[in-house]
Amino acid sequence: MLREHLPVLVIIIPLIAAPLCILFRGRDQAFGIALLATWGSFACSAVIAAKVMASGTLSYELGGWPPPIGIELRIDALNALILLIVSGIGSVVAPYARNSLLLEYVEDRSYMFYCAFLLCLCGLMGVAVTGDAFNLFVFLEISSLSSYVLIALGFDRRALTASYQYLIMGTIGATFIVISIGLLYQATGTLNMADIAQRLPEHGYDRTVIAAFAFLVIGVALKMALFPLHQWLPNAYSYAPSTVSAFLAATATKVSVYILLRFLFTVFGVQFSFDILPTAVPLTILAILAMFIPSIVACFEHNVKKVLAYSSVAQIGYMVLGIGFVTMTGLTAGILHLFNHALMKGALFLVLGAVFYRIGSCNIDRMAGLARTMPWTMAAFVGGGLSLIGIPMTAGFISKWYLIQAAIEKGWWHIAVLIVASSLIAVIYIWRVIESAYFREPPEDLQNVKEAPLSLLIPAWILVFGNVYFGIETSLPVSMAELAARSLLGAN
Amino acid sequence: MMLEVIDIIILTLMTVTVIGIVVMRNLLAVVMLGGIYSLLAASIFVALDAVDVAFTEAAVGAGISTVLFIGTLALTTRVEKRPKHKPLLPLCVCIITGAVLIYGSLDMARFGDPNSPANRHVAAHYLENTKKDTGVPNVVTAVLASYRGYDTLGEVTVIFTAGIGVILLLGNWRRGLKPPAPHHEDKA
Amino acid sequence: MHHQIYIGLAIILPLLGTVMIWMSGSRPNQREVVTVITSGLTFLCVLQLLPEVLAGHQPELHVTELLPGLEISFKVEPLGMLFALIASFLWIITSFYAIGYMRGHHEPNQTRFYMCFAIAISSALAIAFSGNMFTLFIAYEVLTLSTYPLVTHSQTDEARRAGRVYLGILMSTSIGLLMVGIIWTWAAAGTLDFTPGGILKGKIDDGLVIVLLFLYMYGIGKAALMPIHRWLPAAMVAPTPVSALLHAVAVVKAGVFTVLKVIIYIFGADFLTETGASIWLMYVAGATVLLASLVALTKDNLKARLAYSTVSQLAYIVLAGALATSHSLVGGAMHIAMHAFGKITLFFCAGAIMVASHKTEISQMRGLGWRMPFTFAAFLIGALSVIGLPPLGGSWSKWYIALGAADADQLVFIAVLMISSLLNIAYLIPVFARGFFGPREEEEAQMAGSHEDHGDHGDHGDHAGDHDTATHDAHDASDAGKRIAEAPMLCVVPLWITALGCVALFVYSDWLYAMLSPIVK
Amino acid sequence: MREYLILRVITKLLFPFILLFALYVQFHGDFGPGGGFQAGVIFAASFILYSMVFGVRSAQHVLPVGILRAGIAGGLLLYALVGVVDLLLGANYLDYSPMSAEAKVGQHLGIFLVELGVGITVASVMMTMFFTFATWRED
Amino acid sequence: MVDFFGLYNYWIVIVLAMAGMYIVIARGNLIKKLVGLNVFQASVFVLYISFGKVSGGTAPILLKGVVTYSNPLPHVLILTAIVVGVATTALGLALVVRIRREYGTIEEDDIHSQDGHT
Repeated sequence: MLREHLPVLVIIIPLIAAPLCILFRGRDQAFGIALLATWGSFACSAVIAAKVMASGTLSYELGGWPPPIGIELRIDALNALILLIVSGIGSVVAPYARNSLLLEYVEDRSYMFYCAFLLCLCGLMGVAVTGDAFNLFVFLEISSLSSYVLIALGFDRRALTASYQYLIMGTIGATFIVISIGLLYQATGTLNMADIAQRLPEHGYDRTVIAAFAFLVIGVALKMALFPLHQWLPNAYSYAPSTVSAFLAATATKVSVYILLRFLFTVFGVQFSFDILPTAVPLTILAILAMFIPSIVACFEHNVKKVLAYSSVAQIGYMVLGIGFVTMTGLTAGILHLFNHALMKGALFLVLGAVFYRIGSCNIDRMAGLARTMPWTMAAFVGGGLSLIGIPMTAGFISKWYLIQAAIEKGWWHIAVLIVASSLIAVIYIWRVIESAYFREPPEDLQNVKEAPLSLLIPAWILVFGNVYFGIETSLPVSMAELAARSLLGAN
Repeated sequence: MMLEVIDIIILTLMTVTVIGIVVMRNLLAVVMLGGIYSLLAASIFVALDAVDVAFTEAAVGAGISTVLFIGTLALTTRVEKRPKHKPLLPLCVCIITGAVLIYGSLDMARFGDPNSPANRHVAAHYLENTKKDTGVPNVVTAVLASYRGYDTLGEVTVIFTAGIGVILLLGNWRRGLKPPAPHHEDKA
Repeated sequence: MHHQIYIGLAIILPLLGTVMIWMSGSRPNQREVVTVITSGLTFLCVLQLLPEVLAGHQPELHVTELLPGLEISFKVEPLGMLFALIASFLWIITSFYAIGYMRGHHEPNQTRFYMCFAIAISSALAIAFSGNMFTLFIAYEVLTLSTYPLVTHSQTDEARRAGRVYLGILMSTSIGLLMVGIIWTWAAAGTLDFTPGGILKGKIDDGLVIVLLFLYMYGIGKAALMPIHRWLPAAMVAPTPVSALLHAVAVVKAGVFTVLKVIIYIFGADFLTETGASIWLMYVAGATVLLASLVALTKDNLKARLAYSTVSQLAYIVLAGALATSHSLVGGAMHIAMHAFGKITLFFCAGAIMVASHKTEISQMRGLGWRMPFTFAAFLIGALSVIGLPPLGGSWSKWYIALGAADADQLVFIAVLMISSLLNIAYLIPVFARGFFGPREEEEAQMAGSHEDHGDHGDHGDHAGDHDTATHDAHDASDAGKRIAEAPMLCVVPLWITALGCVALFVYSDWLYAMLSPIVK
Repeated sequence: MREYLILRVITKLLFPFILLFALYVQFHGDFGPGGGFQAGVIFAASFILYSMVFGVRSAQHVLPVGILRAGIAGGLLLYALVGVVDLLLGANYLDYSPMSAEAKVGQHLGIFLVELGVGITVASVMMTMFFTFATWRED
Repeated sequence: MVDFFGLYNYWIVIVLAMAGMYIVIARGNLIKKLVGLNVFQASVFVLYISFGKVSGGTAPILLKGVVTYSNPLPHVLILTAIVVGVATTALGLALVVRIRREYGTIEEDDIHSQDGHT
């Protein structure tokens, strides 16, 4: 009986769980509620994904009002994949949070942390399922506000400034998106994305629509930290509590990329976005800059969390590059990387959380010789790192493979070369850490550090295992990504 | 024409207020001007038949947020330092953005045009059917709570998030809390 | 069918060994027993496959398919069989040698050493048996990663720097060039399977063949084609068993092996010769042969000299591939075996000398031969084989490569072979010569000490096969620095086995030829 | 605060009326302008005024933190649960029609309930925010 | 003239919005940034509402005998947007208070210079 309500259930489970956390204070109840909620919504999204793969797009009319009168939830392969990523990472991170230092830091208010975490999850998934432009903005704001809070919980005072900067840039981005939606509404008289897509051609692509397009792209670029607009990201991710960095790095930017995809391809339509407007060229250029400049910066960073944060900016570049190809393979590559990058970054940040838990720092020199004292932790790091580099048999390799193939199909040799070149930079910054951890002597005060507790290791290893598994058994993400890419391209 | 006149007067006042905000460096005055700006916006909303919005903007923009601002001022400082560097880049950014918006506005339906797409498609449906669908005469309420109730649920969640956030960031926080020391032994 | 099991086992066993070595890390004896047993079993598994291959079958094993047309599968064909045989056989020898060496040298982190060693062998076997380019690529990368810790073994700054060079060159070439080449091939041909006659014929226009060939040849950094050979000398900071097995046999041979596989099964020899895309490669290879030999002449450090000699010997095989005639290909394949035995002997000797006398520079080895006669004798055999003089294996492979050059009427390369052989003599024989005929002032200095004592001590060390005393003595030698005895038995015996191997290969070369000939049919 | 006598008196006088007005806005929202959100803000405003004049402590005497937190959570919960009830009644989420025999009445009821939820949450959040800012002291 | 006016209205609002945005990105004082943010958003709201104005229309509260109403949808959207706006402001202010506590200042330059040393 509830089966047909799954699309909304996946949202309201965390949404109801969040206030419950507040009602039953107390660390353990909150933990239990959060755990149930995240796992529940993960289960829902798994079922949803199965249904979508089996029987095409799901549509759900909220309040029983048919779109465009009411708000519609619309889930196709792409949404389903995003749902899986967000809820999956969420359900790995939620148990991790319990034992990380974070909860001791917020002490008696740990139930509020779980509440904020659930809200963030709910917001991200809400963005992923909605078919209504303005509703997308609302849920985007839920996720953003909660992530400002979560980031500000970092131990370092710089977490506060980072969060503030994120708040400012994020709000500007959101407001840009609102402006764009307003212009679209003014042009088409509707807010339902499918409906907009339908009415835009009739209305004609006039200057209003072009302006709307511009504002949307800029706004989303701010939210997803596309290269020149990425300043907020490195600090935010490096000073946030490890749990939070892991969750956000793996999900938040992905959802923004999803918004970009959805609007470029579905709402505005491929024809307008790429034939009428020369969007592909600037996107590709920015993507390539993003692939290199942040990576190079990462090579000189000493705070490993920052290294990873910069690398995240670079990875966004890969996804945008895939989008910029505007081909079946390119989109598949981009969407695949969305999935794979969530796995690898989640794993790496969780590992750093475990490191921080033991040695209270993520500095590359403090981590020297750590492999001897924390073998499992560092082994997990190596696993995630190899995936990030794109070594065969890891998830990272698959997306690189598709990306390069897309470049070759287009005959863009230079791009193919650039892709591999940039992944070589990844070798450098990952290897700095590995070399320091494996082939250097630990600082004398860290001679006898203990291995991280299982409660931190297991989640990290689950994700590492995911990296390997999806590097070998690629059918699930690849098929979903291909389906998504086809529907995106077919949407015009 | 009456509307236009009021409109222009208020808009001019708003412009003056904004200029004041930009140039002034006494934060208390700035905050007050911010409140006044909201009030003016509210009055424009009235002029544009958006009574509910006006109501809210007045209560929130001029009321609550001003109070919060003042509370913050009481906890921090009241004077802004003189900006050092010449803000050329921001200026360019804003001018470009504004230019794009104005460019976009060129093809907009003219102000108040009853036949603009915005005022027809969905909106018309609301105006026609609210009565028989919900029996609520205030269409805004009907749309807010029923047609787009899900949005409002999100809105409440946003407020909820903000509340939790403020408590989490400020509420009975032990002062001078230092980050916990790294753990050298397992605890459960 | 049951041969698939052996393929799987051959690759899995070393990994299992790795785990067991890790578990018995604290107990050296158990650890080394495990190593030896694993190597033995692995060799047996490989041996099980031999009759099949000789009978002309090619057992296959399909593991999984990552993407359509992109699967992990293994297929045993003569070339791979040969490589697998060599690698797994020499692993046994090397494990014994390694035990003697590592103990005699009191190396740290021995557990990590043996673990990585086993992983490296497993990946080398995976390379040998790989059924398509993709599988090979994976194993290739694993090999690189697993040998990196061996290079940086000592964890000194120098070792770390060498490690960076090693990893930097191998990784960047493989990801930056080889992977692009592979993806290109895949995009063009739709498959990556190793198929006789190649898969690219007609799939790609002749102009681009050169580019693709370039991607492959310089992508396979392990083939140490100049100018990307720097990693090999750098890798010499590793303990000698590593240099011996990995950087004279497994790793570098994996490189040239891949080169041959690519030329034979991806491009197809005829396709290359038709398009003439490999002309440039011949010249690069020829140049490498000569240049590397010349550099070797200038090196005083024995291992460095051997490393450069390896570079030049590898270039032989690349040259053979580039010539792409039936003779040259078989010759190249044979040279993998011949050079493997010859060079590993030389490295063993170098290691033995280092253990016994802590001497690394050739100039210090004057008269050392009198103290370590067995080692030096074996050195001579290995040297002659590498130079390519009958009755030693090396002569055959060079002969066939020369024939190949003649078939392709690229006579200039016959000259190249001649000159390089002379150069080989010039840089290998002096080592031996110093050992016996050089003036012996060092030794006189020692004679001033206790001669007869030292003499019968040497005897004792030689006859009693008990390696504990031997290492013990070697150790003393290092402490006192004046009494130099023959290296521990565990070092001497293996190097003699390989030396005799060189002779055996000369005698049974026809059998080798018969086994390899199918690859060019 | 002793000296501002007039202020105190006026506040005392105004306070109930503001509250009343808030309730009016809350429950009359479907007919005239206003609704849960505005009502909540006004309600909060009345208490803010009160605590400005008589001090936060006394205000918190009336509304202790616990109640406010409950309100924050409760309002949202009420809203969300209305939707769940609809689910259980076999309709789509937030489709109020089946909440009563006649669809129209159901809608009306649903709107009333969710507006109430909005009002509660908004009021409690606004007050909590103010109290938090007001009670936070630097040291 | 009327036609020009049809856009003039939008334009002033746009200029106001940009002024707000200018304050946000150009000024270093954290509180002033937030005020700017409010101005920016409020102006955008005005823009939205003007989309929904129907000349001769009245507030969208159904009454007997009234035929033209202004468009209710933008009003609803803006109601939501206002709430989001105040929520953001409140969080921002809370952050400012904490920052002031940790750094003793709310000027961006000073904060950067402090972190430069730490």
